Amino acid sequence: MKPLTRRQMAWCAARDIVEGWYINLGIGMPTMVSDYIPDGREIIFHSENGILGMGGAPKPGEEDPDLINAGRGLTTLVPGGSFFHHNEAFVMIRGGHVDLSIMGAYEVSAKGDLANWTTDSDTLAPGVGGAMDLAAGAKRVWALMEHNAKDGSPRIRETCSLPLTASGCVTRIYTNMAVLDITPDGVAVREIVEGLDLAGLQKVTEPKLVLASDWKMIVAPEM
Amino acid sequence: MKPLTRRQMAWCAARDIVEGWYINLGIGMPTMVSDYIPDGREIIFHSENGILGMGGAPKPGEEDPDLINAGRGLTTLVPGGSFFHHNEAFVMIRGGHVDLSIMGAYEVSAKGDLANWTTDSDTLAPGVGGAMDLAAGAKRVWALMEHNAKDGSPRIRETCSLPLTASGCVTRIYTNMAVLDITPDGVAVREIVEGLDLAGLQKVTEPKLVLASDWKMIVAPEM
Amino acid sequence: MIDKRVESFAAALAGVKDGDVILCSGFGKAGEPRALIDALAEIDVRDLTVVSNNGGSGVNGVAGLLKSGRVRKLICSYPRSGDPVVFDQLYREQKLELEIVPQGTMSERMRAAGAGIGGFFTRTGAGTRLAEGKETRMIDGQLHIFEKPLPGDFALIMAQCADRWGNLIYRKAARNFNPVMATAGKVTVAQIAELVDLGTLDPEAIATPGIYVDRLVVSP
Amino acid sequence: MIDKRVESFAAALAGVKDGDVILCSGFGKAGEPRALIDALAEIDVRDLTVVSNNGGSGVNGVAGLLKSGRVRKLICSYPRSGDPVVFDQLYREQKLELEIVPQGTMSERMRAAGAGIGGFFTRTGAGTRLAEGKETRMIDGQLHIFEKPLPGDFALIMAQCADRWGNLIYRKAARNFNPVMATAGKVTVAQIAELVDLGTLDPEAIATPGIYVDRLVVSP
Repeated sequence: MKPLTRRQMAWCAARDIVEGWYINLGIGMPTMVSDYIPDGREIIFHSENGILGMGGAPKPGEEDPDLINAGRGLTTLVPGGSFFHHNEAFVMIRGGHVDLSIMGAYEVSAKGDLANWTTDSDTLAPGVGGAMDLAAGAKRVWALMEHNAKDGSPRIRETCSLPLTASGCVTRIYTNMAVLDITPDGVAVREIVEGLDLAGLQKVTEPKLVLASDWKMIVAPEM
Repeated sequence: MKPLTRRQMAWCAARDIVEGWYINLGIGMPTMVSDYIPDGREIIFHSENGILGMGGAPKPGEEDPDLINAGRGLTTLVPGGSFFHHNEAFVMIRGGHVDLSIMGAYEVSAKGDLANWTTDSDTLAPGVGGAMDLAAGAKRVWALMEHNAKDGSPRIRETCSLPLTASGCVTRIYTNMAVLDITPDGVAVREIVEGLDLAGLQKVTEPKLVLASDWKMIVAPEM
Repeated sequence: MIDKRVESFAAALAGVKDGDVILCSGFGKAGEPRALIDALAEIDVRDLTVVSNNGGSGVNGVAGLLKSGRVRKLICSYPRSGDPVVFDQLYREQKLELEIVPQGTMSERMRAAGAGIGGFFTRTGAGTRLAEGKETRMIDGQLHIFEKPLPGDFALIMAQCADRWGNLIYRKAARNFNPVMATAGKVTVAQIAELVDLGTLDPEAIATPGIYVDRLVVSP
Repeated sequence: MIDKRVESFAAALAGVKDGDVILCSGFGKAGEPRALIDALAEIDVRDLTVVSNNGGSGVNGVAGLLKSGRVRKLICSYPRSGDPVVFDQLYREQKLELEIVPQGTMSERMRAAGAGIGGFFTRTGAGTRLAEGKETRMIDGQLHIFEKPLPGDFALIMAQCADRWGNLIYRKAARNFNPVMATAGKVTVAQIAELVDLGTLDPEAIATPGIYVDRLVVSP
């Protein structure tokens, strides 16, 4: 079994985004999703600091310190984009206007509870940013994360052991081993990497998995 | 005793407006106040349909159906004016940013309660418009009204007999007989028309009046 | 390609059903999506609730919609404005339920719906007849009342310019209720005077970003 | 003649006193009123509460203000951003009280303060550690928590252009918290890059009408 690379995970999520969706990408791995939107599929990226229609990184010489994304990285605006204030950006999030939030996660529970803001692991102060607003407000939340923690313990848990970001918000999880849906009937495996079977995946996943009737093998390009 | 005309009442209120105030004028007699702002005193007029810096009526040929005031009358914008949406207009009102609201009134109580939205007198449906927002939200509320009802009964009452617009909001009343302040010590007469004395004014006013130490006679130009 | 334009008023209003709450923008005639409202009056639905600042004037627009008999309830701040012949008759004959809401509270309730707010406390209306039956709370020594969000199944709005993403620019005081209603409609339909190419609207001056807008119909 | 310009940072900050709540705008360096914040760090006041999205980076701006020892409490959504050397040290030494607020709730609480809202219910944070001790309510089957307004004694903001009435225009994503903080400050002070003649700003594109702005100080 060869787990997916981080870029392949982002590619998987990008592939499933529907044209016309307004999307907010979390800092870190989720940001990579924007690199893999299939050509010709129009998607509008939202940034909580007041941008709709965020584009890619600026060309050298075109950097503008007033045009940054939620991670303080330099960005651009595409034709059709708009600027507005922070409160309006969060009306879009909290009011359910953002179609999809893709966030990293420490843990996701079988019921879709999300824990992604603090590990309580050190003496540094935690920060929540817009994570709780996105988790509670976006129309749908996808988690993008390694299937297991560094010590091998499962990150898809019966219940989260870490402090919650929001309850029951995650509907889909993209990991380096599988794509899973949170359903009323349990955690359903939609896709699985080549060379891994349900039993193998179950071993590294706490809640009972079910196989979606239309499950398939992940076929991702090398990257 | 010669009571003030409606224009003279508006003149009295206009005279007392401080430069730099943001002001909302109610429909009807209060609108006339804008005609009498002393020359050179810069005042900014607010309209609850989304205008700051409202000017006077447009010149013939310059009417614009998209530039109307809260009474649906054609208006203009002065340099420095701005357009915004209805909710923002009411953030200004409800958030205490509008310095002064001048409204007509049916009754004002000794405590500054205002009744100006319905008389319950006929079978027509009442309408409140922005009156309750202005009464509860503006930094100060001045009432502009005839001192007595048509049947001669007082409109400045111990307690209002008509349904309230808001409690304790009015701080000053301009009538055709006097200018009065609502104070913790009672209703104080600041100004009084020529030929009327405190006893005379008291006869047509329900709450006990007190004379302000710096009271004076109203000297208004003929109009 | 994202293209929110629809070709007809029927398509613009597809999905309106009995009992829906319809937010109708406009303050007087400024910013009123007249053609959309007139088209709604032609659709065979009933028991609508209309949210509009007024009860209409004359016999078209909101007045025409009321006259069509499709409206069970009107939520507004000031029902009688201009020439309220239709409203007055329906009200007198008790054929129309009426909820009077202070103008700012009406706007704020729609904003709450659009912003995911479950309800809020306001001083406006506290201690008045319009607060009867409402939860009250003393906050910082001042009486407040609790107000609930006011979402619409449809929001019918009017803008001057749009691009195919639904970014909107208004004209002067015709902006009024349009931006807030745009956020509060489950389906937001904008009647627009002009469609312009994507990228031609000033990104700093777009008053309603397209995220709030579902359908555009051109009505010059 | 209305003229909100003041000639110095000292005049811009006149009246700041011990215990004041200071709203400091900016997201990263964009839209941060750096010169105003630096000037505040020079004023002899103490026990300030600072509301800012972050705890500052490096040693200037909000970081410099924290380092000055004038701040008792920081309210923010994400304290550690960029290079949080000052914040980290103060936090480790327990010399700074910290209140973490979700970014949207922080913004909405300031809007509530500016809009005269006594408090509101939101789903954000419900059922989490950040909701501990907060009033809860089930609304339409979803758990909400009650949040209070967050007003500032002073709001320090930054804009690109202003006229003497205090009408403001921002630049791109430097708009961020500026408009909402402008509404929430008892005294709102704008550091501006450029002052333009009254009447030259597009009335349709003014992002913060001057009614919210008390003082302007030019810092090119």
